[in-house]
Amino acid sequence: MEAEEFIEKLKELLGRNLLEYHIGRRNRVFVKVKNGYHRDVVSWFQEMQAHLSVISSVDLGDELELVYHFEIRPLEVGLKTSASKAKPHIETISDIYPSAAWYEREAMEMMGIVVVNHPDPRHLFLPDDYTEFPLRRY
Amino acid sequence: MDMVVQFGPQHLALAEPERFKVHTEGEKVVDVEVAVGYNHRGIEKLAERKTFEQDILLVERICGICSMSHPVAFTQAVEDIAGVDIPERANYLRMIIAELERIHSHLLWAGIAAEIIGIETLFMYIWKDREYVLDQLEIITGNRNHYAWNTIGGCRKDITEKHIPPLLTALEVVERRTEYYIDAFLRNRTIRARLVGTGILPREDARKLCTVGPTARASGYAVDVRKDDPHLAYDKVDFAEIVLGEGDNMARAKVRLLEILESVKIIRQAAKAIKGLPEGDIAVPVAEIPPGESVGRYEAPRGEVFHYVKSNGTFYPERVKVRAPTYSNIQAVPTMLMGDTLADVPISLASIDPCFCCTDR
Amino acid sequence: MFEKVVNYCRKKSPWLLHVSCGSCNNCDIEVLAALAPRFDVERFGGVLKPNPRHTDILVVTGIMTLKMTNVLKRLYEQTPDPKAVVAIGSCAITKGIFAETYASYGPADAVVPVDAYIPGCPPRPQAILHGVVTALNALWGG
Amino acid sequence: MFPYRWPVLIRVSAVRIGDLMDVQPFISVLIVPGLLFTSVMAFLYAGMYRKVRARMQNRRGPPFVQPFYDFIKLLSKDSIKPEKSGMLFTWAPIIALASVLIVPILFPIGGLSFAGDLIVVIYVLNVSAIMLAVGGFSSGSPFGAVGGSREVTQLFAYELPLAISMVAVAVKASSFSLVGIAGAQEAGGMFFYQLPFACIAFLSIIPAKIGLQPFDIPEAEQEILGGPFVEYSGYRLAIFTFANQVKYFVVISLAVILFFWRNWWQFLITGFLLWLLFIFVKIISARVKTDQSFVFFWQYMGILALVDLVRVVI
Repeated sequence: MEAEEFIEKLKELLGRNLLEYHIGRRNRVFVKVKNGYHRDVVSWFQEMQAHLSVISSVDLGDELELVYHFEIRPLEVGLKTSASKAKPHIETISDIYPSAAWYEREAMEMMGIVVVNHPDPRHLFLPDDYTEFPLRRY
Repeated sequence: MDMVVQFGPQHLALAEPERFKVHTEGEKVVDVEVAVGYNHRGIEKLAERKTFEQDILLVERICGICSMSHPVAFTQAVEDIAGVDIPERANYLRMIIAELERIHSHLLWAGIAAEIIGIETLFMYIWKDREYVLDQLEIITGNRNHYAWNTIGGCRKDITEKHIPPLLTALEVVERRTEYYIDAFLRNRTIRARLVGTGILPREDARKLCTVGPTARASGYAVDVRKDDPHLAYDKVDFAEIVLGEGDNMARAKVRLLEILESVKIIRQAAKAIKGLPEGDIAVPVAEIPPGESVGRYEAPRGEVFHYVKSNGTFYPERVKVRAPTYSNIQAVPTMLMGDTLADVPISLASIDPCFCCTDR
Repeated sequence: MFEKVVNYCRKKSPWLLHVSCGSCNNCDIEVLAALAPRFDVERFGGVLKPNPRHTDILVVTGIMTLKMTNVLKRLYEQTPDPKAVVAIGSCAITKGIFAETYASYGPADAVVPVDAYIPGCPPRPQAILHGVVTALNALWGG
Repeated sequence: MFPYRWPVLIRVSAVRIGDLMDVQPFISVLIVPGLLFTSVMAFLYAGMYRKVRARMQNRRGPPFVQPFYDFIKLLSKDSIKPEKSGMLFTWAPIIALASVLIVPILFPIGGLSFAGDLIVVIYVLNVSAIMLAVGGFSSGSPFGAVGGSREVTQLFAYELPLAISMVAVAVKASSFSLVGIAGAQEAGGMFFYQLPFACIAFLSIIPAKIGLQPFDIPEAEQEILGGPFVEYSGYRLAIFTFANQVKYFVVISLAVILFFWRNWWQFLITGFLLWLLFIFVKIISARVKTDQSFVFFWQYMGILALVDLVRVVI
């Protein structure tokens, strides 16, 4: 499935909520989705047996962004959602992809994103009494 | 008697600190709790404070025994952002060192696995033969590990004509010895008694938990970045992707040992191809890095290394996200250990070839 | 005279415990390579022991990460006297390339008293052996 | 060391090596097959073990006298007694050492001997194995407890074939004393070709009894950090390791006496050769699990020993 075809499918699925997309070299695709709609995109990926590589968290200044990296055989998709720094709530996808639980725990402790109804939101890498969020830049 | 046995942060079987709380009834494992974070050095924060050039050396020190995989993934991501195509010879150079590192890393794992199930002699033999590969790496790159081989836009050093003959003789020795070790692992009755049938990871779980590398390939889930997303010069050399189905410890051992033979084949083809290319043009100067983001992927000995780099136009990266193969393989450990006895726990843990310093960054 | 004999025996049979506190596992693998046939540490009587009760020399690698520091302190207290600590690799000596990280309490000597430093990233197995042997001579050589 | 008033009821048997008036029991207890000779042989066996193992792994390996250095060094270290551990924590190694040192006194090379000393040997060797388990349990650490329970299960595993093969030899030599068995072999030729199955059964038990691969499950260093030895340090650990090293020598020479006896100097040589064989077996085999060792001993070795016992009785 080529990049353009993948974007068309996403447009029908999401319509206006597909904020922006960008096709890079060596079929890397980055797609920005409004917060809350990323769960149905992820369940569509799951039907296509996509491989979840990692979830990275980025600090955009006034917003905190989560990038879900999937590998759908020829494509390397980066699904992005973001939430404001004041109320950084993003839905969990660990019920669809069990291995996402750890990546979300890391995003929570490093960037301060609150993942809603996460199975066990403890610290992963940092000791439990570590309070600030080291990866925040601004 | 229900007991909690803790394979603590400091354990002979684990070269690095990681804590596994194993709940057992008698000697049968009931539940496993994994605690990571003992090796967390805050590399992602450091990466944002160093320039791209310095980051290559920092990223190389995420993991000592796969110290070629992180720089390759990182530089590929940055080269994608900068829109630079590195010269043909640089691709081959990186691939030769990468495959040499895969050989010494798989040999390292085979030795430690033999040590854990009790055969110390096999550990000594394997690590003696691993020194041949390390000598070649030292002759070519100057250091046994931490080769400082990459720069953005190509390589820093070159493999000249006089490096090739000793490299090929060393490969002969390694190939002959690996066949002997494959024979030893498959035919020795006591090794079979310990490895066959323990630590089973079914294919469905391997796919659901998104495991990578030999751990996934041994369970039948064919994931190999060299084939799926060809980088470096892997599409110009032919090699077999080894996928087995049993998913137990012996299958993982077989996958790694057979991959050594594949790597030897790859290096031979690359060494032949390098003779044709002009010596010297190994790097393309990269003036500045435009704002953008990209993903660098590379098939490390343990699995897929994943680098997500985001740049903001300056000479410092905005965000560097690193995901090491053990980060996803370690989540498959509880399903592997369920039902095994306490004696199988260390060998099953070691069978995913854990590299905790990569996991914790 | 008796003291000389005991010190000689201590020098001749150093039992090692390898503690990795947040290293990039290159120094750990070089410590294991020192056991391999090419740089055999058993020539000097050295054996890698599983727990602190049986050991005399603590081989420490890595920057002291947040979680691993009190583990190292406990291991140090569990080791019976007379004992020695050898810090291996530039991470254990000066935190090396991870100097400005937030996740470390400082190099090895900020946590446990260190007797010998072996610089290098990674130090070669010969350097590790040389460091351990000189530490032995300095402590119990006489 | 030994109580001066040795119990008078022991019948002093005929002396093989020269007649040494009535000081002979002290010599045989303290020097010849007794304490001094055994400890020297134990250190030699252990040193040989480490040197040959290293040589087989093409390493240089430690000097021959390395176990002596380790012993003195361990004695000089301070010994930590965990507060959770019981009183037996200190006595377990001492009893283990004492029980193992009794066996060589009964050896036919000039040692004491009385009617039923084969039974004493079986009993005493078991005491030292149980003391290892007791040491593990009393150390208060979960690894020690697991090591202790493994030691006990392994004891049950290899006890059956051991007892049967010894009884087969005793019935063949029609005497329950080591001197009697040795005498029978000197007269009628070595037992190992007359009782081949019992010999195989006995030789296969030895790695389990000593704690060598493939059956050194109790002291599995990688899995349970040294099993029963996990909390021991200082002089207590020195005594325990010395007891283990003496057990190497004792069990090997017991095998030589029961099956390969001709005369006393051949006894020493065969002991070393047999020890080389076991070091080789240790080197090429991995450590099996408890249930696998149980199956191995009860099914295969038990039946072999039984076959020979039946053959001898009929």
